[in-house]
Amino acid sequence: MTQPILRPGAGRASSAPLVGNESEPTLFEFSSPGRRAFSLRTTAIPALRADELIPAEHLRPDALELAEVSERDLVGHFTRLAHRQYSVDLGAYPLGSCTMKYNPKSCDEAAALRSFASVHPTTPVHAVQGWLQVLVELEEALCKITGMAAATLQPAAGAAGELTGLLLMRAYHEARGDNRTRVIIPDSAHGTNPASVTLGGYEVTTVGSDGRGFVNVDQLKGALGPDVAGIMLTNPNTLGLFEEDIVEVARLVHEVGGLLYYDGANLNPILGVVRPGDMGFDIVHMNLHKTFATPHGGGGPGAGPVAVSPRLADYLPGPRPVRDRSGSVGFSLELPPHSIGRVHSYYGNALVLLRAWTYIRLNGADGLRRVADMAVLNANWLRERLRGVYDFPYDRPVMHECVISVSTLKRTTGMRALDVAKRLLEFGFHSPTVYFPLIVDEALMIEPTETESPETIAALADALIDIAREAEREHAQGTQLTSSHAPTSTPVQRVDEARAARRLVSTYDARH
Amino acid sequence: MTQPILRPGAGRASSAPLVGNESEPTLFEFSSPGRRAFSLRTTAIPALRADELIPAEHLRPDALELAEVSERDLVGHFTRLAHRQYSVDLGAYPLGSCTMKYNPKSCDEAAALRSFASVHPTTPVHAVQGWLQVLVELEEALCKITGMAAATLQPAAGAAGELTGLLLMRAYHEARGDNRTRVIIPDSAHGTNPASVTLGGYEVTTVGSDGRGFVNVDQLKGALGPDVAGIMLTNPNTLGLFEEDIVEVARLVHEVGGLLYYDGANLNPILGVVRPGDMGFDIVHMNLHKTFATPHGGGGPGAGPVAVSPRLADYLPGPRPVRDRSGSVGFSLELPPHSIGRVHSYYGNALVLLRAWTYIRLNGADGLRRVADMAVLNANWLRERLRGVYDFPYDRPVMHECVISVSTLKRTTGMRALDVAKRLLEFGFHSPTVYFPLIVDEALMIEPTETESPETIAALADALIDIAREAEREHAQGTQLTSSHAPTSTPVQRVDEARAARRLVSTYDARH
Amino acid sequence: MPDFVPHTREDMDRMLKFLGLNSTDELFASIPAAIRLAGGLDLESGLSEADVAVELATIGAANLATGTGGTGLVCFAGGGAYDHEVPAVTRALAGRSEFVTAYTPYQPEVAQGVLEALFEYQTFISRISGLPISNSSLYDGSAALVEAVNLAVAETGSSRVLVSTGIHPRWRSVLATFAKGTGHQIEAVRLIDGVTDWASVTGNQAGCVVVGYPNYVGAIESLASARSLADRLGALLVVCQDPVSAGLLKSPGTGGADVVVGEAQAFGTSLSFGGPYLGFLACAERLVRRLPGRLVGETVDLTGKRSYVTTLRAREQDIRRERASSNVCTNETLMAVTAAIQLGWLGTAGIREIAIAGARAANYARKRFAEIPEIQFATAAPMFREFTLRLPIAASETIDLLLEEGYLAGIALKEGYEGTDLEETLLLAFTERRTKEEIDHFVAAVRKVAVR
Amino acid sequence: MPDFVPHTREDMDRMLKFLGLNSTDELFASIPAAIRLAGGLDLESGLSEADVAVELATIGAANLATGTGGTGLVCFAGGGAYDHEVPAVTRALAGRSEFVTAYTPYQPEVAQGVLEALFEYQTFISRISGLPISNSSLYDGSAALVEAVNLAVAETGSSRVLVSTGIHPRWRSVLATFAKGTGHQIEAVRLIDGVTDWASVTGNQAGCVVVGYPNYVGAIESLASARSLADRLGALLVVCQDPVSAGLLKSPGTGGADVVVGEAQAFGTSLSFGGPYLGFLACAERLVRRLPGRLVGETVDLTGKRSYVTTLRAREQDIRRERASSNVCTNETLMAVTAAIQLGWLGTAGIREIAIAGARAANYARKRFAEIPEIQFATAAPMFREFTLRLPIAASETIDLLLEEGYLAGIALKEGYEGTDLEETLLLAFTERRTKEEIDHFVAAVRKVAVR
Ligand SMILES: Cc1ncc(COP(=O)(O)O)c(C=O)c1O
Ligand SMILES: Cc1ncc(COP(=O)(O)O)c(C=O)c1O
Repeated sequence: MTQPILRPGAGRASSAPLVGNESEPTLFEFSSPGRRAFSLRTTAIPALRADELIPAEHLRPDALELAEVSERDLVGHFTRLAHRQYSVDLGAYPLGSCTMKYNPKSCDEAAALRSFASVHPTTPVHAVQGWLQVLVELEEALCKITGMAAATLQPAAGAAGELTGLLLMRAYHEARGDNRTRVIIPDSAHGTNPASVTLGGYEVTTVGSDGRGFVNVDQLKGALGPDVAGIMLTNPNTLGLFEEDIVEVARLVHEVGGLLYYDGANLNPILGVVRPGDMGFDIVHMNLHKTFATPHGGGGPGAGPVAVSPRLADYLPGPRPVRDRSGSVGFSLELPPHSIGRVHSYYGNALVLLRAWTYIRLNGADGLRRVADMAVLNANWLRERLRGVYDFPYDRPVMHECVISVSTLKRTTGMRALDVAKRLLEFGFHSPTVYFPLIVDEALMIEPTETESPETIAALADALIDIAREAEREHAQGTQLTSSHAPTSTPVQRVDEARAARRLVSTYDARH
Repeated sequence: MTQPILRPGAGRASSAPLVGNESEPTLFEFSSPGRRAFSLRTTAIPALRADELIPAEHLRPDALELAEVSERDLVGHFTRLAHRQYSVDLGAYPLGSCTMKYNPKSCDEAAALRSFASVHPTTPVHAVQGWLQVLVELEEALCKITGMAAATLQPAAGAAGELTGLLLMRAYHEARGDNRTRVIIPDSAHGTNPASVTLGGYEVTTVGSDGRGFVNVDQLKGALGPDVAGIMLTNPNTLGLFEEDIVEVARLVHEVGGLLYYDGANLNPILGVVRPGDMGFDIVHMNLHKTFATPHGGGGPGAGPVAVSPRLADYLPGPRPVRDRSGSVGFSLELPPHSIGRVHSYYGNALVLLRAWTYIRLNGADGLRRVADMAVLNANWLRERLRGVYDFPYDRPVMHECVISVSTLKRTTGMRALDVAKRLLEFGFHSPTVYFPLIVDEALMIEPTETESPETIAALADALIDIAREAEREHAQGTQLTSSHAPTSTPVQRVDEARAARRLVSTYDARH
Repeated sequence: MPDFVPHTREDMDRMLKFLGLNSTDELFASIPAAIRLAGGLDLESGLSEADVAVELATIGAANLATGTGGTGLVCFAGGGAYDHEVPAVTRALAGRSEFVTAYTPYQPEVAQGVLEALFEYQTFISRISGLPISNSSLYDGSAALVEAVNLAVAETGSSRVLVSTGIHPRWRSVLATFAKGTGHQIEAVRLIDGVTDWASVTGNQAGCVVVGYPNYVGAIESLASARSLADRLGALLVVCQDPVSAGLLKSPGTGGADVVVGEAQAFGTSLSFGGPYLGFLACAERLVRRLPGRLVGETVDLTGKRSYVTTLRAREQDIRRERASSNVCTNETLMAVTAAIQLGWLGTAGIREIAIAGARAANYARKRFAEIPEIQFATAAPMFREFTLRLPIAASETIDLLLEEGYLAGIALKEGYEGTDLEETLLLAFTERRTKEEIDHFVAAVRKVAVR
Repeated sequence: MPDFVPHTREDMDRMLKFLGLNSTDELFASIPAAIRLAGGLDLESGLSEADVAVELATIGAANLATGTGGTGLVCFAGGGAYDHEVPAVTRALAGRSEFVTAYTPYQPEVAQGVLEALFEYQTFISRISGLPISNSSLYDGSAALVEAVNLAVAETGSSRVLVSTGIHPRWRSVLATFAKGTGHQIEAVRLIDGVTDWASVTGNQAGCVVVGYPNYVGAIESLASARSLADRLGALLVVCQDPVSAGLLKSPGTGGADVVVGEAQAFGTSLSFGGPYLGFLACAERLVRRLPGRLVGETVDLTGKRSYVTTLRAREQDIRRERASSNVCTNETLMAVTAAIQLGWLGTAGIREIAIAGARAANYARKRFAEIPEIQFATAAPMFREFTLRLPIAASETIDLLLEEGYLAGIALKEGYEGTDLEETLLLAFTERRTKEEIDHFVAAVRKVAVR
C-alpha cells in the first residue's frame, strides 16, 4: 500500500488502525490546557479555598498535571488502543499454562450487578449475607473439586496462593516444633514456585525430570530428608503430562514428614476426573482466572484460593466466611484457631470469586467434567496433527496442553521457536508460550482449551505446519526465512527489547 | 507483507483482522450440526410434543435452520466483524447532513436502565409515570428549542416525521375544506423530502436555487398559488447556508394560504441561536439521532419528533402523553381533538427519546448553545483551510457544514469527489458525504460537528490538502493517481457495486 | 456541567481570529437579527452526569418494569412486544461501539462489519419468512405493514386493501393514518371465533389481502384461504408473521405469501416501552425492485475478495426522490444486527425451543384456566402462544388489579375491537421465560381478583 | 444447561477415532485408576444463564449496596475503599473485550493496546507519587506495601521494619502474615493525637520506615520527620499515599519518599466488596532493578516505529526464579487500564476537584459535628478528607443502627487499635459524591442514634 503522507501534527487527530498503521499518540499528546471530560455531582457544599481547609505547608505549590482531553478524545484514544490489542474474543489464544479459554459473557454481567459490585468491604456482616453466601458456596464447591476440607479465598492470584500455602506449611510444621528449611521443586516448575518458596523463608531444592518427563523419583529420594518441609508439584506438570508416580511421590514425601503442595493453576484437565486430595496433596492453590471464567484482563485480576486437607484447616487465613452456627444469621466470619492471619485486606478479589461461583453454577458437575474431557481431547488432537513436523520431546499422550519443540527445524532451517510464534500471529492466531518449560529446547507450549472448536484447532495445526513447510522451502531455496522477520502485518513489527532495557523510558516524562 | 498461506478450511477458524486481512466467513460457514449457544430458564412446564399443542397441518415439516454455533464462535465472529467497521468512537466521521458527533456514554447507560428499558408498552398509565414524565418534558424542551407549541414524539425517524408533518398539513387544509395538491421543494432538498411528499398524496414542485445558494425567490413566486399546500425547507439548507430570505419566503407562502415545513434533521447550528417558529415555520421535524445524542447504530434507530405551531396542535398524532389536568396522576394520555391518528404503534422510539432527554439535561441551555457555536466555528474553520485547494461553489460563510467541489481538480487531474472520499479513508478519517446536494458538481459535503477538536479538524484539512497535492503531483508526473484506486489498506478494497446489483445475492442461500 | 465540546477559550479565539471574526455571535451574521433568539433558550442549566443519573433513578422508580419474581412485574402481555430471553452475549456484542456509532454503510471499504451482519440478518429473515428477499430493517411492525401495502398497491395498481381484524389493532391504526396520504381504501374484514371471515369479502379485485399468522388474538389462521381470496381478487397476499412462530409453524412463504412482514423485537431487543423495535419485510424475488429500505448484497472487491455492499440503490429516496419506492432512510440497523446476533445465539435448536416453550406455557395456562368455570376462552381456534379470556370483570380492570399482585396481566382488547365480542377480553401471551410456578400463581391471582 | 464447549457428538467421535481411542475416559489412561474420581463431582447440575441470573438477583438482594438517596446506603466509609464517581465512559472503555480478554502482553506486536495504556498508567502514578518509576500494578494496597518493605529490606540489608500505626490496620496484618516467611521484624510505632510518634523509636539502624500520607485515621503526617528518622537509621522511607490527596497535597516524592505505595481503587474501580483493587508502587530511579512486578518501556520496532514492551524482565520470577525480586505474576492490569482511563477523564482539573471536594465535605461535616457537644473528635491533627469521632456509644453499634437509616456510617476502629485511645472511634470518609443534604441528614441521624 501507498503510505498516506501524514504531517507530524496529524498524530493528534483521529488516525484509525482500521485504515492505517500509524502509532497512536499517548493521551499526553492529545492534551490541551483547559480541555476537560469530567463532571461531578452538585453538592451545595461551601466552596472553601484549599488553604482554608488544609495548612498551607502541606499544599502542593503547582497543579498535578495529568492530561487535559475531551471525553471524545478519551474515547477515540482508548478505542484505537483496543483495536491494537489481540484478545480471546478476537481469536484463538493457545498460550500454554495460561488457559485462555472463552469466558461466558453472563459472568461479566454477574460481576457488574450493583447488588454485589457496589458493596463496601467493611459493611457489617448481617448486611452482606448475599456476598457471604456466594463465598461460602464457592469455597464448598472448590473443596469438592479438589477433594480438600476447607479453603481460603483471600489470595489475589496464583502466586499469592502459593505463598499463602507455603506459610500454611510453615505454620503447620512450626506448631509441631519442627523447623524445616527446604522445599523441593521439579525443574519443570513455573517460575512463581521457586520465587514463592524464597518468600516463604525456605530454600529451593530442585529435582530433575526423568526420561518420561516425570519427577525423577530417584533424585527425589536423594533430596528428601527431615529438613524438607514439602514439595511443590504441578500435576499435570508443565509438559502437560500427568505425573504417573504421584502416589509413590506422595508416600515418599509424607514419609519424611513433608507436605505436598499442588500448583493447581491449570485445573482444567482434572475437573471431575481426579482430585489433588485423592492424589495425596495437602495444599492446593487454584487460579480461578484460568479455569473458572475470569478473563485475564491483559494480565489480571485473578484469584488464587488455597484449599487444604483437614490437618491444615486450623491455620487458614481469616477471618473467613462460614455458615453461621449460632442461627441468628445465615453466614458469619470466623477466625481459624491457629490462623496465619490475613493475606488480603478484605475477602480476596471478590468480584472474581463471584464470576467463579457463577461459572460453576452454569456448568454444574457435568459441564465441568465436559470441560476436562474436551480440553484434553483438543490438546491431544492438535498434537497428533503436528507429529512428524515438530519434535515431540516427551512423546506421551498429554492432558490439557502439549509441549513441542522446534529443535530439528532450527538445526535444519535456522527457524527458532520465537520465529514460529511471531509468524503464527500473521495467520490470525496468538502465539503459544515459548521457551517454557525450561527443560525443553526451543519449546512451544500449546494449550488450545476446551472452548475452541475442532475447526479452529485444525486451522491452528495447519498454520503451524505451513510455517514449518515454508521455512523448509525457503531454506532449500536459500532465501531469507519469512518467519525470521515476521510479523510485518501487525500494528508494529518486532520490537527492540534490548533498547527498551538499555534506555529505560517507562513514563511519558522520561521520554524527553 | 507476505500473505500467509491459508488453507480453504482455515476460514472457519479464528482469523483476526488485527493480524491479517482475510474475509470473515458468515455465521453460516461456522455452523456445525448440533452445536449450540443458547440456554433457557428451567420452567417445569410439561414438555408436550408439538403435535400435542398445535394441529399437525400447521406444523413445519422440517427444522427452521438458522446456524449452529457455540457462544465462543458467535463472539469471535461478531468481534471480528466489529473490527472491520469504522465508527465515530474510532475517529472523525465528517459525513455532511449526518451530524456524526460523539455521543456521551452516559446516554447509553440511561437507555440501558432496567426501570426504563424493561417496561412493556401496554403497561397502564399509572404504572409508567416515570416514562410519561420523560416524554412530556422532552416534548416541552423540543418546543422551546424550536419555538413551537406542541409536538408528537411518535415518528421513528426523520422521514417518518416528514410524512407525519405532511399529513398534518393535509388535515389542516382539509379541515378548512381546502383541497390543495402541491408541495414546493427546493432542488437542494434531501431525498426524503420529495419521497415523503408523494406518500403524503401531494405533487412535488421543485424550485431552483439562486446564485447565492438560496431558494430562488422569483421562481418561488412563480410556483406559488392557491393549490400549494406548503413548502418544505431545510434551513440552514443542504449547502450549509442560512436562507437569508426566510422571512420573505414565509410571508409569500403564508400569503397563498400555504404552510411552511422545516426539515430540522440538522438542528445543531441553530440551537439557542434562532428558532424555526420565529422564522415563520408551522411544522418542524427533528432528527434526535443527529442532534441529540443517539449514535447512528450503523443506520438506525432514530427518532423524528414533529413540533407544530398552535394552529396545528389539534391535529397531532395521539394518544399523546400530557401533564394530567385531573390531578389523580401526574401524567396521562390524551387524544388531540382532530388527531390524524397513530403514526407509531406505541410512543415512538422511546429509548431514543430517553437519550435525547438525558442529553438535553446534561447540556442545558448553555451547553446547547455552545454546541451550535462550535459546530459552526469548526465548519467555517475547516472550510477556510481548504480555500484555494478545492472549489467553493457558493462562497459564503457557512453554518454547521460546508459543501466544496472537486470540479477543478477533476478537470486538471481527473480526480473525482469519490476518489477523494476513498483516499481519505487511508488517512484515518471517514469520508464526507459525496455527490450531495445534487446542485453542486463533484460535491463533498463536510460536517465536522462540534465534538471534534481543532487538532482533528486541522489534520482533516491537511489530509484533504495532501490528497489534492498528491493528485496534482501524480498527474504532472503522468503516473496513475493513487486516489483512483484507493483505498488499498482497508479490510476490502473498492467493491464491485455493479456486480452486486447485476447478480443479486442478498442472502447466504442465494450464494449457491 | 459536563462539556462535550473540546474547544478551550484559546482554541476558540485562535479559530475566530483565523476567520477574521471577533466573537462567535458573528458566525451567525447571515441570520437576520429580527428573528434571532434573544436571551438564549428557556431551559435549565446543564447538570453533571452524576446529577442526571440520580435524577433518572428517581424518575425511573415511578415505572413498573417487567422482571422475574421480586424484581419486577411478571409479564403476560405480548401483542407484538414480547418478554423473551436476552442473553448477556447479545447485549455485549450488539453494544460494541463499532456497531453503535457507525453511520449507514456508505463506504463499504470500512463498513464490512455492519454489512456482513445485515447480510446474515437478511438470510435469517428470508428463512423465517420463507421468502427469498429480505430488506435490512424498517422502523417496526406497523411501518413494515404500511410499506408492504404500498408495495402491493404499486405492484397491482389497485388501492383496495383488505385487512383482517386479526391484525394488530395499532398497526391497523397506523395503516389508516398513512392511508390518508396515499388514498388507499382500507377495508377491515371481521373475525369469527378468532379467525378471519374472508367469505364476507365481496367484489372482484383488490391490491392486497393482509392476514396475521398467527393473528393478534392468537389464532393460527389458514393461509390457504387467504391465498385463494388473493388469487381471486388479483391481489398480493401480505402476511404479518410472529417470527418466533417460525420455529414451529410452516413458513408463510410456503403458505403462499407474496410479502411477509412483522415485528422482530422478540430477537434480542428489550421491551423498551415500545421502541426502538425492528420491522422486517421479506418478499418474492419478482418484487425486489419495489422493495422498500436498504438491501445488502454480496460482491467482490478489486482484488476479488468477497465483500458486501448496499445494492439496488436506485429504489431509494436519495436517488429516485419523489418516485422512490419508499421514503425510508434511517432504519433500525442496530436492532437488525442485534437480531442477527440473537438468532445466532438461538440457532436451529433454540428457535424451535423458544417457539415450543411458548406454546407449552400457553397450553399449560389454558388448561389451568379451563379449571375455573367463571372464566371462558374468547375463541376456540388453534393457537400458538397467545389466547384471550373472557372474565367476570372487564379486562382493563383485571390488569389494574393484578399490577398490585406483581403481574402485567396481558392486554385488554379495546381499540380496534370496539363492538365485537372480543371487546374487553384479556389477551395473554407466553414465552420461554414463564415458569410453571409463575403461571400457577398467576392463574390463582386472576381468579382472586376477577372471580368474586 | 448452557454449553460453552463447542464439540458435538460427531466432533468428539471423529477426534477420538483419529487418536485411536474409543472414549473420552481413555484420554485419562495415564491417571492411576485407584485415584480417579468415581461417580463424578458432588455438585449440582448446571443451570441456564437465565436461571443463574434469577438466583443471583435473589442472593444479591441480601446485600446492602451503597448508592445515592433511595437507591442504596449513603457511604461514609473509606479506609482505602472509597465511593468515588465512576463515569459511564470509564465503564464503557475499560469493559472493551480487547482489554478484558487479553493475556499479559507477551507478544508486543499484537498487544500495543494494553502496553500503551499501562505506559500511560505508569506516567500517571509517577506524577501522583512524585517518583520517576512506577510498575504496572500489584494486587492491592496491602500487597504493594509488602512488596515495598521487601524491596527496602533487600536494598538496605536490614530487616527491621518500622511501621506507623497510622498505616491501614489490615495492611499491617497482611504485612505481619508475610513477615512470617521473610523473617522481617516489624515494629509498630504508636500515634499521638493521630500522628506518628517517631521520637519513640530507638536504635540506630533499620531497613525501612513506613508512614501513611494522609494516614489511616485521616491525619496529614509530616514526611520531613519520617525522612529524618529514615536518614538517621539508614532506612528507606516508604510512604503509603492516598493517591486522591495528590490533587491537593505535596507529593511524597518531593517529601523525600524512596518508595510510594498505595491503593488506587479510587480511580475507576467500584467498591467491589474489597476486590479486585489496584495496588500501586513507585520508586526512585536507583531502585528500579529491585522493582517488583511488570514494567512497560518505550522502544521502537524494526521499522523505527514507536512501540511499547515489558522491560527489565530479568527481575521477574519466570526468569530469575528463586532469586526474583518478587513472586508476582498475574497482577491487576485491567484495573490499571481502568485507572488510566479514569485519570484521563479526571485530568488536571478533575483530580484537584475531587481532592478538594472531599476535603470540603469533610470540613463541612466536621463543622456540623462540632455543633453536637456529646460528640468529640478523636484527633486534632490537620486532615485531608477523613476524621474520627468519639461517640457516646460504641462506633460499631452506631454503624449497625445507622444501616437502618440508610447509611454506611464509616468504619469502627478496632483491629490494629486495640487498647489505644482510638479503639471504637468512628472513622468517616468523604468524597466528591457526598452532598450537603446527605451530610446534614447524616449528622442528624448520627445524633439521633448515638446521643441518647
Ligand atoms: C503453573 C502455574 N503456576 C503458577 C502460576 C502463577 O499464577 P498467577 O499468575 O495467578 O500468580 C501460573 C500462571 O501464570 C501457572 O501457569
Ligand atoms: C436534511 C435531511 N432531511 C431528512 C433526513 C431524513 O432523516 P431520517 O434518515 O432520520 O429518516 C436526513 C437524514 O438523512 C437529512 O439529512
